[in-house]
Amino acid sequence: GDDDPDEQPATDAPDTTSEPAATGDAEPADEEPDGESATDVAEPADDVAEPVDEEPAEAAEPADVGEITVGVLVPLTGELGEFGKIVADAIEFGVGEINAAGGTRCGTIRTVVADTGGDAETGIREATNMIESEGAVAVMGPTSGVMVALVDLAHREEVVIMSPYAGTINLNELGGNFVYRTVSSDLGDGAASGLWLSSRGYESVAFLIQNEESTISPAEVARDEVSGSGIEITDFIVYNPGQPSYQAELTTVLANNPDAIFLAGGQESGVTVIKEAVAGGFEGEWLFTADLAVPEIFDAVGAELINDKAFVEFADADPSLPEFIAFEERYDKAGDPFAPNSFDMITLVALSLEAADSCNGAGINSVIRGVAHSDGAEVSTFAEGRDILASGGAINYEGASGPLVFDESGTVSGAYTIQQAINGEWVNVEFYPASTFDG
Amino acid sequence: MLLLQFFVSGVATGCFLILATIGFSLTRRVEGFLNIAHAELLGVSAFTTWWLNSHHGWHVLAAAVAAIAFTALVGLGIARVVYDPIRHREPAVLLITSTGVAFVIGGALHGLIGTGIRTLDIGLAQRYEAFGLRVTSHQLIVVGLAAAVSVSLAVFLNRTRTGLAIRAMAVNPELAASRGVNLSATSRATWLLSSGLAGLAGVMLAMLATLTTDLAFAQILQILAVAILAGLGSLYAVILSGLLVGVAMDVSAYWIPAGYRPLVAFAVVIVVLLFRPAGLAGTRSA
Amino acid sequence: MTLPGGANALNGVLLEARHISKRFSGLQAVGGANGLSFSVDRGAFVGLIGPNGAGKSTTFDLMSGVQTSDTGSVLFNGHDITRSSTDTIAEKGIGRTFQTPRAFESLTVLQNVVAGATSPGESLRWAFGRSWRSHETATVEAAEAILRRVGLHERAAARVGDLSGGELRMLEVARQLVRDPTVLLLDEPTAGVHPGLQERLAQLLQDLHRDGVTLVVVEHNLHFLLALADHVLVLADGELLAQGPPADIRADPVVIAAYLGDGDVA
Amino acid sequence: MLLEVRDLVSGYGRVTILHGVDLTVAAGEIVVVLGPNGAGKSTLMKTIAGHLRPSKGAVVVDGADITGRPAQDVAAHGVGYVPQEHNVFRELSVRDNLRVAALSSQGTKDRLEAVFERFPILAQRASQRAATLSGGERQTLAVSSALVGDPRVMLLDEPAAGLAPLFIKQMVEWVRDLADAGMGVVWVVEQNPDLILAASARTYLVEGGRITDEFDSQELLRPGRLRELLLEERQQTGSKSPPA
Amino acid sequence: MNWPQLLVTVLTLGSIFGVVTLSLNLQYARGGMINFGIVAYFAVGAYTYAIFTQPPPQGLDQYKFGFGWPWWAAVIVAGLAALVFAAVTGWPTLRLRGEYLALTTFAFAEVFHSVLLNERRIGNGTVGLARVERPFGDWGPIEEKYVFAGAAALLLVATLVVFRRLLVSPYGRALDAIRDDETAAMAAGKPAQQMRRQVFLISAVPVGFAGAVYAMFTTLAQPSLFTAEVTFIVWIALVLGGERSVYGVVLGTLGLVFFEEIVRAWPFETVRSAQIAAAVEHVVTGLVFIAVLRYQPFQAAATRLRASR
Ligand SMILES: Nc1ncnc2c1ncn2[C@@H]1O[C@H](COP(=O)(O)OP(=O)(O)OP(=O)(O)O)[C@@H](O)[C@H]1O
Ligand SMILES: Nc1ncnc2c1ncn2[C@@H]1O[C@H](COP(=O)(O)OP(=O)(O)OP(=O)(O)O)[C@@H](O)[C@H]1O
Ligand SMILES: [Mg+2]
Ligand SMILES: [Mg+2]
Repeated sequence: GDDDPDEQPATDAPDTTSEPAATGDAEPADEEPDGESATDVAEPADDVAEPVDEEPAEAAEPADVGEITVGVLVPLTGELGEFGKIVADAIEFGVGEINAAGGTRCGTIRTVVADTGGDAETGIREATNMIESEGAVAVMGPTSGVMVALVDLAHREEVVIMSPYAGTINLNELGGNFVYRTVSSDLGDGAASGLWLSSRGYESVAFLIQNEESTISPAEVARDEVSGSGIEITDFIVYNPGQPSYQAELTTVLANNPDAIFLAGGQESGVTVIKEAVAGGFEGEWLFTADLAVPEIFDAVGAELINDKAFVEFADADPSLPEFIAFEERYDKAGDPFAPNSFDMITLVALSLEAADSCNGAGINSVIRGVAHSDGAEVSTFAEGRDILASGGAINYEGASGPLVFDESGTVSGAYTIQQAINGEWVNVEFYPASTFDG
Repeated sequence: MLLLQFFVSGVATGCFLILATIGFSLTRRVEGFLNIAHAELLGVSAFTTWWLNSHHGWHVLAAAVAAIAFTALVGLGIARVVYDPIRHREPAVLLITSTGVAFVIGGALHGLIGTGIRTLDIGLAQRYEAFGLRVTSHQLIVVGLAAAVSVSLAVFLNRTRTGLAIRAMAVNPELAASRGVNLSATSRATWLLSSGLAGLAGVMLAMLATLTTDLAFAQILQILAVAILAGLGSLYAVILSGLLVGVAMDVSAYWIPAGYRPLVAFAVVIVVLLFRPAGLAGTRSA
Repeated sequence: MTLPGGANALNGVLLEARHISKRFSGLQAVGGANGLSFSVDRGAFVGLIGPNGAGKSTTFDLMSGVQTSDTGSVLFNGHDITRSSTDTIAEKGIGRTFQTPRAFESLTVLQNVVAGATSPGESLRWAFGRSWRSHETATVEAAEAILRRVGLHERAAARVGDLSGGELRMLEVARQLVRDPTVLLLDEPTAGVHPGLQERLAQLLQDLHRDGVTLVVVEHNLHFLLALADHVLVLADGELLAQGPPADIRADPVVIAAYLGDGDVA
Repeated sequence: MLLEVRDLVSGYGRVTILHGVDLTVAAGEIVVVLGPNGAGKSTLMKTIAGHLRPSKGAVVVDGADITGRPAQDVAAHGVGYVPQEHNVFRELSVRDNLRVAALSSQGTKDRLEAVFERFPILAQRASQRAATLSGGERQTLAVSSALVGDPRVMLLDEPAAGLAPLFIKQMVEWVRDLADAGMGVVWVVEQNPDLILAASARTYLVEGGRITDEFDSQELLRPGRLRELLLEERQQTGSKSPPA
Repeated sequence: MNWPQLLVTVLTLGSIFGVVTLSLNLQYARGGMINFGIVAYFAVGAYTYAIFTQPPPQGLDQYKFGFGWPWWAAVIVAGLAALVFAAVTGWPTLRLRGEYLALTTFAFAEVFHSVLLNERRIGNGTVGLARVERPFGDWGPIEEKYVFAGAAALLLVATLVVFRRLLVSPYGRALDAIRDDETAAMAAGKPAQQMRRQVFLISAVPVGFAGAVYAMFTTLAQPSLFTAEVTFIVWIALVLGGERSVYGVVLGTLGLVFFEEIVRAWPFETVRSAQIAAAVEHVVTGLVFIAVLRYQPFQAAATRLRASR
């Protein structure tokens, strides 16, 4: 008897797949991900962006609608709570600017904020709530695992989801339609790390990788890069976080005594590993990943242990960009990791609402690529963009985190910074602009 | 040699597990249920230590003693308010209630402490080398404490009046009362003791690890593994089983990827239980 | 189960223990040096007595599959059941009670007795159907009749947790009676049972005996047992100390020294 | 009076089992409690021992009113109790069972030695878990444990159930010795009453939650008297007598 | 508050988890087996469904198998896979008792989780399998989410009916006897081992189905969805509902999911308030558990429900 209920809708199933296609030609491509179709996605989407310029004034709804809701779905608890807060704060700042400038054509922006704790199921339930009950047209800020879980929901509900830090390579395939990110893929991180490790003249390097998608895949890229340049990889250890001590993981690393350790881990495990490695006699250099790129690390570890010897690699805005400098002047926490990316995210959404012909997710989705990148006028704030759009022009948003060009998977290519621990502070020592990895 | 080094770190891992589990096992034995909130008590103690040490500049020893005492009292208070009124109910009800308690403590800790990492204001561990093997002062402290706690608990339970009363109450509280055991005093002693042991383990956690509010609860799985392997309610077997799990986990890293360490812990549990269906201490036949 | 030969017909050996033994860490509970051997004739009423810790209950355990003999074998109807599981042995027709009553706590008194019987609805194949219902009605009737026989009919709907010590013991017996066993092993059926009820129990056992049920009864209450049994086995330290008709046993000086004391109890 | 029970009413939850029981025990006296199954004998013991709270009446030990006090207080007033069921600590060894019982008194070692001397079988089994004892061994341990605590009043609920005749004799002897030294004993008995009756002074008959009669125990020992009494009682309870 | 949405989520998730709780109830309350690794059977269902419906690997995929079967076939296979998994894990563990069984099953689940996490050829490791097929579409005027919720509820009702049928039969009584006292039950001719095994296997099947539906719901099969926390939640639901009654169990599960949803239904408009709410939510959840277990409202409700029938 268990199957009877399910059989009925079976006949309806094909409808589901064809239905979202109504919103954009891009959709069917998702159904047959056979490699080439990925490129198909980009073109129609770009096409969609163009007609927008022609009919900007044709507002489907009156401008005095009052409020338009966007969801902020970030981890406020759990391992990534720290980052979730940075993102949510930066979005809040962006919303403040937008509303101060009079809000969008669809009304002033209202945010609803929820904590995922990094949990995919919670993410789905909260997002559903935001969309169904609060009427959110976009959901911003999920971490990788949650983001992946939301892809289908985004398509079903025709709501845009965006993340400023979900680097997962999974999205390299899943993203592109309703799903965007203002950060580059993890693969770029790996490449940058690899480049840096290869350039230091080490003879041997050990890899200590926290058992997570977002750390393993870039680490594998880095490993290929490093071993490709003839450096010996003494260990490639994937460990589980949440342990009181990581002695077992460190045993062989310390025995092999490499010139450097590439540590791709969270703060909790990272700090313990660093302390235990140094206590265990390790005197070489370190390369950390984004999670450790915060000043608290110096307190937690003891600055003297890592001064001069430690480096950190993370996706970063180009600090020399005028847009970033301008942002930094307005927002005092602009230097926090992913703050510019988050600001860009909300600004893009707001501008897309201006450009679209309807005040919903489908509208945003149909224009966002064009807003982010076109032959139009370069703008870097909401107010500038809105004015140009209102006068019928096209815009090209240049974000605080970079120029923001979405590729077919809705991902931007990014730049990377290497910082060094000097006197208890992270100091820039190297910058890899996005162009570094083009070849 | 490398293998021996793994063994050394396994012993230290095991000793931490012993410390974390022994109080849990005591509660299981006397109160008859798996007190999931035990793990959160580790957190209470760890953060109390941190707060006194890093925030108020107490010496770490003083902070530790205060934290242990505080945790013992917290444990006792929870028992009075939450567990006592539902004592007569099935163990499953108490177990789930303790999960509720864990939520409350976890949420409160999170509310008070917030995200981010915390470390004690103590120096880096000292390193000692002998016969080509390396140990740190922290590892030695953990091992020493585990040994001391195990021995004194064994002596306490077997040689002292309170200890005997605790064991009697564990088996049959009604009869114990008729044999003159003061139930409320004994229960109080048990909670103070088991929570105090959680406190001690929490101090060790603070010493070894980088604290986050989730870290303490992350230990519950291994605590369960060790407790079950020992044979629930047996305290001596906890020592053996803690060492077994610790050594197996760490030594396994010699052959298989470290990511599989938790798997090893539980594989050991499965294998042992298949041969000894009531745990290492098991006297009950299937 | 009634035998054509009528009451007390001895049609040869029904249950036999051959050199069985059981050892618990360092203690030979049953069997002594050479293993314990004895046999029970079909339709017999055998008393099994002996000092505390002699191994009587353990012997029952070995015969009913609750524990497995270290050596030797147990034969029932000529079949080796030494290593059979408790439930298959029970299905073969050996019923037993436990010295400490073991009731099913979550069932009522009546359901406890009904659960003693085996219903076709207990197999997964039939459970979903309804064909077991008629059988069920019959079992419930049988169970009610048995409850009346052991004096528990008024408590049929009670939770077993509410029973007094003596009532529980009668329930233990009732649960086996509903199975119509060929052999019934009773472990101290009168312990804690009031003398009035003891007489009723004696009557019941006599009836069963007359119906041809083979009985093996462990008892310290010799008033009760020796009046009923037609053969007595005396166990001491796991070994057979003596056996014979009740009168001989009562007079046996060895038995008196090991078990009875002055002998005035019996 | 060492133990005085006045008009005791008690039961389980809303079910009242005892409907006003009066009973007294003097120092040095063994009183027997007889009655059919389910009459409320165990309920009476449990209530005196503090495992059940009476809804009415009083329990007085040596002048101290202990009505409704928890079991541990009752024990502290010198009342020892051997329940009918669950009367040993199953998971503890025989020796630890006895040690717990001796907790509240001095000279544990000597007391244990005395028990082991009286019942060598317990000495043999000293480190065996109580759960694995034979039925009779367990009863022996239960009674021994209660006696080790040196109580002034002893409540024994069917202590001889499952005991071999030889053991019953030893146990009666021991209890008699202690009673002679001033202990008061309430002994609930069903099976084999003769031995205990011989050692006791008075017998209470409990039926339907009331004391329906009181006898001189020696009188009950007259051949046939007990049987007469029980038959009479059976007619009272109205059960069908089995066909002879 | 958007009640239809709230109810639809409660119905969908409540039904999915309700099936799992019911199966646990059968295993525990009737079979006397504490399965603390129930999440593994759930995960087996979800992964099986994902693997059997997904296309063969390509691009960055690390998984090795993808069969592209129709969804209904994959659901059936998910149930079977859970059955097989139960047979494999039950074979060595079922002779254990009580909490030992609990922890061995728990250990199995952890081992399984660890394998999913580290063995990337099964389901892409930590990444998991995304965009799992969600078969239902709008059904006439009825929106897809209602159809989906209805399907989930149907699975729950079907499970309930089948289990109840089993439990009111003598089979159920024999199970009770075995749980109460295995030795005594065997002495009454009950094949305890065999029946326990049967119950363990039977109850795994709906869990497999529920896992498949859950994979559809989340469109994801990822290790992080199948942590011990799921086991805890289901157990909490079971105990909240009062583990002796099937209605209580269902009510408990629905109540728990409802509670989880209702605390989320309040929109927080600022980061600060959301942050406070996140911490408070844990505390409140914990307090509610404690209170519910103390006063047992679901159990009482279930008793009334039964009495009124
Ligand atoms: N699991 C066990 N471990 C150790 N010893 C045991 C175990 N089970 C039984 N014994 C011992 O085996 C002996 C025989 O026990 P059994 O129960 O068969 O005696 P019994 O003849 O029935 O005595 P009683 O008349 O007192 O019931 C006892 O001395 C008992 O202590
Ligand atoms: N826990 C309980 N809850 C409810 N009723 C109970 C409980 N225990 C006993 N009873 C009932 O109380 C009555 C008296 O029981 P009690 O145990 O006092 O009898 P008893 O005289 O000791 O009998 P026995 O000689 O069989 O031990 C009986 O009818 C019994 O069913
Ligand atoms: Mg016996
Ligand atoms: Mg009684």
